[in-house]
Amino acid sequence: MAPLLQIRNLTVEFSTRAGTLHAVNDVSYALEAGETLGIVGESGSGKSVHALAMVGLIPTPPGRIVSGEVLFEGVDLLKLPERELRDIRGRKIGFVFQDPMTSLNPVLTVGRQIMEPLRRHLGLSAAKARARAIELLDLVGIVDPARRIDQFPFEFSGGMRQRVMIAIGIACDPKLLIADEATTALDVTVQAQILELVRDLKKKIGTTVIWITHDMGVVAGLADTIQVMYGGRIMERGPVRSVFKDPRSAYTWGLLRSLPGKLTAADQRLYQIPGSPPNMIHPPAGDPFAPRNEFATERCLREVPPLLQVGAGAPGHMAAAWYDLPAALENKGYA
Amino acid sequence: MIRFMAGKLLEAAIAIWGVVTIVFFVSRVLGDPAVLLLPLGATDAQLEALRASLGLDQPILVQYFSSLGAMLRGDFGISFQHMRPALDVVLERMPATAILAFSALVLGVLIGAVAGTIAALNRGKLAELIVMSAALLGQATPVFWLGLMLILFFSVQLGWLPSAGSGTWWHLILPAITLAVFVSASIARLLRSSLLEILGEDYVRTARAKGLLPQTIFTWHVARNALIPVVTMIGIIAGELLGGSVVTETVFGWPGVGRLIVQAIQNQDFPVIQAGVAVVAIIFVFINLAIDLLYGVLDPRIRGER
Amino acid sequence: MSATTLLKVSDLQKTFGGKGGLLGRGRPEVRAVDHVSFEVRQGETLGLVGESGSGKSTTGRVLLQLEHPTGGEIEFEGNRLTGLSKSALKPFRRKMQIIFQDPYASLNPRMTVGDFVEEPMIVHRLVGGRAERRARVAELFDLVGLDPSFARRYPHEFSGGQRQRINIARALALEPSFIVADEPITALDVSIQAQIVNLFQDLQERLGLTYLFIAHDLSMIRYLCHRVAVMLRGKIVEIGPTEAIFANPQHAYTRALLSAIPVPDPDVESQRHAIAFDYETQKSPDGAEMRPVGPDHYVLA
Amino acid sequence: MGDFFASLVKSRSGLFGFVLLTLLVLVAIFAPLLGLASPIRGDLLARLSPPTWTGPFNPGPHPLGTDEVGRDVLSRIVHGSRLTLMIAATAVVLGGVVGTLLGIAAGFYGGIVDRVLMRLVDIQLALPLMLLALLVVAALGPSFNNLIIVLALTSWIRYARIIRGQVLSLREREFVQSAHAIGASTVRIMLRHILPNVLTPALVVATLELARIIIMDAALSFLGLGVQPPSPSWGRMLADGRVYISTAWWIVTFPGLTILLTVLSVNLLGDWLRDYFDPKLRTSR
Amino acid sequence: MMKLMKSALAGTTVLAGLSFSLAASAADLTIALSNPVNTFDPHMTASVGSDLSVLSHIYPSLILRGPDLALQGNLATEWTLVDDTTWHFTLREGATFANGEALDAEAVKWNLDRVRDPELQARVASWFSLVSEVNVISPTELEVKTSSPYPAFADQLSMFLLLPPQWTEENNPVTATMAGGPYQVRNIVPGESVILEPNPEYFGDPAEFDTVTFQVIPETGGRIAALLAGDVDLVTGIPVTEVDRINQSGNATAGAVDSTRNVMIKFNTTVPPLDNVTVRQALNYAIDKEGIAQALFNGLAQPAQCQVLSSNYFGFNPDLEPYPYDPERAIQLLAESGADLSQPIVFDVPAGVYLQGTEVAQVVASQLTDIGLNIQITELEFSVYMNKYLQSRELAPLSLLAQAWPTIDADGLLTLFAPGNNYAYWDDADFGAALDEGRSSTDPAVREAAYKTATEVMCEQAPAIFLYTQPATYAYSNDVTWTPRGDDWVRAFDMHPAE
Repeated sequence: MAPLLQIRNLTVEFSTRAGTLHAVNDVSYALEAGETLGIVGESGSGKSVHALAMVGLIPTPPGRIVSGEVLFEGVDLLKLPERELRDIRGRKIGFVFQDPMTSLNPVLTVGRQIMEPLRRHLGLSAAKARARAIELLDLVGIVDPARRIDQFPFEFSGGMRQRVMIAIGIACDPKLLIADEATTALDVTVQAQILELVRDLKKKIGTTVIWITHDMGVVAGLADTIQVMYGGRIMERGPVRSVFKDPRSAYTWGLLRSLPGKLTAADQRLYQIPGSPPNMIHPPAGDPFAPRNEFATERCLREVPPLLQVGAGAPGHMAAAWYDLPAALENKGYA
Repeated sequence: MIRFMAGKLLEAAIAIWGVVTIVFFVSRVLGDPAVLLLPLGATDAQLEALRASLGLDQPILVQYFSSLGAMLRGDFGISFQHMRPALDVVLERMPATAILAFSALVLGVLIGAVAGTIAALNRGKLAELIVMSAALLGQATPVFWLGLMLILFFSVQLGWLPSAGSGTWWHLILPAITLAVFVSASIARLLRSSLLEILGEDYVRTARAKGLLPQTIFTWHVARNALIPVVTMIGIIAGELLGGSVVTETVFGWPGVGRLIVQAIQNQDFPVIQAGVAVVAIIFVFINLAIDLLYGVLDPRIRGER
Repeated sequence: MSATTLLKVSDLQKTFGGKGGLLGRGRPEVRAVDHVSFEVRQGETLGLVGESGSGKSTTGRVLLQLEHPTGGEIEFEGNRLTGLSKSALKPFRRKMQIIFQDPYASLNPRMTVGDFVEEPMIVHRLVGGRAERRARVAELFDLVGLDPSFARRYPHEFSGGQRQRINIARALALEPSFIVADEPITALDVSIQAQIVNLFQDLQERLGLTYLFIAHDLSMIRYLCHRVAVMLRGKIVEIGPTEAIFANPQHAYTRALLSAIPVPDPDVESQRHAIAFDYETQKSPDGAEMRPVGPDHYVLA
Repeated sequence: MGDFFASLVKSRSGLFGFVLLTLLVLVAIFAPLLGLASPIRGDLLARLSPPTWTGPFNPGPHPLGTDEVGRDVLSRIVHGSRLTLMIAATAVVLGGVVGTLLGIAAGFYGGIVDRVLMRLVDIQLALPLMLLALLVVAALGPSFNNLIIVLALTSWIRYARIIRGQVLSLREREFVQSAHAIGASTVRIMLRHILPNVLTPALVVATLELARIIIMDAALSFLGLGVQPPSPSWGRMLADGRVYISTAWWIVTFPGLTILLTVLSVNLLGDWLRDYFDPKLRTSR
Repeated sequence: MMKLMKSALAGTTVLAGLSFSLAASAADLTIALSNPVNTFDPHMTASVGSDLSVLSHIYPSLILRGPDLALQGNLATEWTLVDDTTWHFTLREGATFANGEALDAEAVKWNLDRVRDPELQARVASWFSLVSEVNVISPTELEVKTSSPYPAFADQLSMFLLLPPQWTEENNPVTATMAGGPYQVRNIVPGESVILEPNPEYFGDPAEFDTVTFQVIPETGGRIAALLAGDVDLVTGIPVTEVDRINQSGNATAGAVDSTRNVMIKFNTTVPPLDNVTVRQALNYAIDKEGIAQALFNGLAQPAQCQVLSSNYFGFNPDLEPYPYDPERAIQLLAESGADLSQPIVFDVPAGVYLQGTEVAQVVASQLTDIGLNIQITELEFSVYMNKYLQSRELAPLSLLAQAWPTIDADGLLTLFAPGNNYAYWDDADFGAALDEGRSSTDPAVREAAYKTATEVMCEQAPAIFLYTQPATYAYSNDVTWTPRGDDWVRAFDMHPAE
């Protein structure tokens, strides 16, 4: 069976005053139906941009899709006219964005905002859409939905707003739900509740999910597959357990290692990745992480490594590295 | 809500008091109307007698407080020039001003809204350049020049429209267009930048991610929010049109309050200056009060804060 | 660890809004800091955690007199700070500094970073001449791991991590003994956070600094802090040694907070169940007081 | 600075405005060296001569014709640029300084200072600008200085409102808090931290105000309250020439075009400046 | 509050009357005014160009001044000077106001008493301050006594309009009208227009137009455009350059006649350097009056003959010659004068009041600069100027001023220069003596001789630069005929529909 989503060689650029910003470089991956993909990366890694680009949500100009294919249910979204793309957005692909404060229209009731895709895509009558919206609010755990449906976003707390965003995202039972930093702006306790809700919903409605975040911990509990991005490229990708236990990209390893674990004693220093994230207007020539990578080889600085299956790893565990991380770690004396 | 309104009314009262006070003292510096009211050759004794009869021989503070008290009762005194209550003189000119201001505002806002929308939705394209250049031209054209050109073209050359006066609806067209050009230019520029700002908001992206139709997005998510600063602007423009269309009124012989006040300034007709400016200020303040309330309709957040 | 008290806070209160003047809009009163008492000991790092709106940042600001407390007292090295005039406060400003969350908003975009770091020395007429001050700026840059030649540049040329280093350099310019770090790593890229945390620790070791480290999640706190105070709706609900808090959380909210931390380990995560906390049903009763539950460990009950 | 010009060159309209305005300023500065006829003294016999190039009848060397007292229109426009730009610039600076300082004070101190300022703004808004200008000119008497005062008076609130808003948000910005934390004096905070950061928005307002004030000068001249004759300002030329609009079109057309071009260029530059400084349009890092 | 509502309602009804119709027919006349009618009480305004012109259609006067500037009877059929201080008037029989109220000697007396009543503070009271007694002899005969000889009394009466006494007691003449003249009010749009229709009860010749509209168009360009567009039939006060253009248009006739308004640069002789007669003479030599009249006014202005009177005034001195244009002489005189000329000399110019005034001022300033003076023009509001002139008494050394005396009699204009007069800013005993002599008699020959002396002194002593007589410019459409006149009256009953 063909994957639900297949991305091939997606490259996205932005024109800025300082020059061309290479946001996404030659990204390819596939997503099976029912899978939950966690994409991890820091700001500027291209994780959000590529997701927005594939359904035509980046502003053009200044954005520009240079090349690539995005096959969704076998259809190349990048070749679809905007009119047809509109029928997919919100219907087959739902979105949840980072900041529920700014992502909801402040002057419309939340009910109206949930009902909009229902009426547009499913052609529901106002009454039916309303009934469904109340159901959805209930589903995402909002108490007293029949009353709250007529309230405005400012009358909701941050966590409640994000629940509303999720209700909008899943309103039309999409095949794919893309959540872009959906819990970043929330408090940890609220984040935990939202994550719980998403896990719950996945069980109930079985949607395929792309969960974009910068927090390794969030992905650990939620995703089947993790994909680590850096400098507009995929650095590593694979089943969650395999990647966490046996990272093959120095970046993934560094990230995991720099987090304060249970074992790090207070008198010990955290591992720190040296340097700063790359300037994507003038990206490094080879592996984007190479300048900060203590294990980098000559080749890393010159040539972009391909994303390849890791020899000894689990099936589907791939990394882009010219170096062999386990060996390098041993050499450098890291346990 | 009641508290909010009470606060707003108090602010309005302060604004009106400030306007009246400033105008009172500034106009008293102008000089003495007696020399203008009497014919050539009047003697000093005659001038003195007239001054006394107008109450201008009193110390200025006495005049101020007595006229302030009278104003509170709606009495602005008898016009020196018109010989009847200044308020009457002003109010009978008000409809002409109101109808001109209203027409210009409606016309200007309509044109400006269309132009600003076209410009914002065609960012970087020829259409934006044309619309925005036109708006700039509109703002860069002195009103009297535009008015005279319109008269020369439509009245003298073509003979289509009357050149002066306010007798019929036809008379309204040219002065309304003259004022509307400036209004629409301001509105177009503001709306464009406001729209561009809103177009970059996250919730517009959300709306697009929902697959909504462009017209739905524009109407409910973009325009609705972009309107808020435009409404403020309309309030300010309404104020300017009410008292500030002096030049247009002069060119077209339109019998508005603006020109009445200018003439009152020229003739040092203090009661009319006072009444005219107070009426304009009161209307302005109330328009803006209405706009504050309209905000609540447009923006539920503000409603929530009250 | 020395047990000398550096800073003592008693019954601190800060409320916002509430009073409606003649023309002021009456807004409901918000008790951002609600009768809070704690102390910070010489050389330690005290962690202050809580969700947004819990009053933790306000507490930090009030400590530095950036906001005037509504009530209560603050004693620094035995001196009362509350109620002091701006000029009387100035000597204490040298000893207490603050580092903010947002590395973009915390630098003046119209000042070279060198000038920015130098400014406190000018304000306090610390180092004699301009050349000396410049030399000190270079030293500070070195200290926080920045190339001193960057001093002539403007903030927009720096990345988030570098900016936070600049902020630290500025805070250190006055050789303070106490630093409030208000979520200093929250806005940084993940790969940078460890750099800054390490820097904090290095500086503490080298300069004997005392920190109040404000954060909204507990993961870094555990690593960095000697003691932790948990804030909820303006009140401290639990305070104690880090290990005691983590090993034996007493307050329901602390437990919820601990359970909510995402752990970068799929095995742990898949087992985990976040403990829910509902303020309305689980809030502390009105007359609640801090009660000891272990050595140096108190909980609001 | 390099980035500034690079970006300016890229924006065609911004560059157009910049070049045109620079040219105007240069013309204004070097006006006396251009060897033109006197802008003040006219040749009565050559009164209302049409521009040289419009026909064979024009005897004098008047490329843009002469005005109602026989003065060279080109020379008056060129010399008028000095007065016009000087008036506009002075009024813009005066209004800008006052408005900016008041805006800073209101935004920084808040409370009663802010409320007083906002009420002042209300009062000024409720008082139609033209009438205020008229009253003040009539009361103070017309002079170059008073004209500038009036124009500045109509201008300050635009700065004050915008700057106040800026300061309200700046005040909460962390570098300002940080300045408090090091014990910097209020004056220092305002001058070193607040002021430099509101100069940009003030500059943007200033460009728009410059254009507005040039137009306002024309309107005041129309009501007989502009620059004192025989000194030329564009607005004054336009207003004085309006009676001849159909018999001697060149008297109004050329100063009118000059105003148009100036306002256009200032506006284009202002729009570009706004875009240039708009953080949303700027790429971070 | 009630009043407020009522006024607002009145305004709305005016608006409701707006309609999309442009009526114009041959028998409809529209006259452009530059200022609106402010009050309808003829005793409360001295403004001939707007208020009194309009009101003269509604209210009769004893005497009218015809387009030839000669006096003619209206209600009075005859008037004689019985002795130096007694006037006798014979009135028409059976004249009435539209409400039937009698227009007889009683009514005239009532009007003269009303205007002199100090309670009323009538604005035109000063015209009649010499009137001491008004006696009704019979309904058609009236006698007026003056406290001293008042030769211009008949002329002054031509500006005195008569209200219906009884109606006035019951109504407010400020806003309401009751016709006694050829027309009555049909409609008033405040600040914009007054529309009149014939008064069927008028005692004189019946009105020739079905409607007469006085339309206010303040802007000169607008007035000309309105004429060319056919919206109005008569405009006055247009710049001379427009005269040819309008004539060429074929739709209208334009031209100019000498007005009664004489333009001068008035000196404040109480301040240096103008307290020096040599300087004053030098300034008169420095100005090219002929050149200004030719170049700025296309020859339509008459250069002044070294006096403030124009030839249409009684007392005009035809023997005086203007100071020739001789800048050399002027420079020489300035040098001889010994005056300190180092300070700038302020030159006040009332804005927008006089025909092409700003232009004239600039030329004058330029020519004075040519003889080495430092002239600083200040344009100011007329009201501000008048306050400097009469209230604060700080008249600038030079000011552009044009004065006219409605009775077209030397006495009026010259008295404004009399010693002790608050308008004078000049003190010359010989001049004063000559004026006193003129005023002491009603004998034209005696008066003429006195004014000859006075104007000679004035020319010699030069309290002003005598410039020119302002042309009264006009243009009227081909639909009407009109006899141009030099004073400010604009009256429909001077006009006729064209054949």
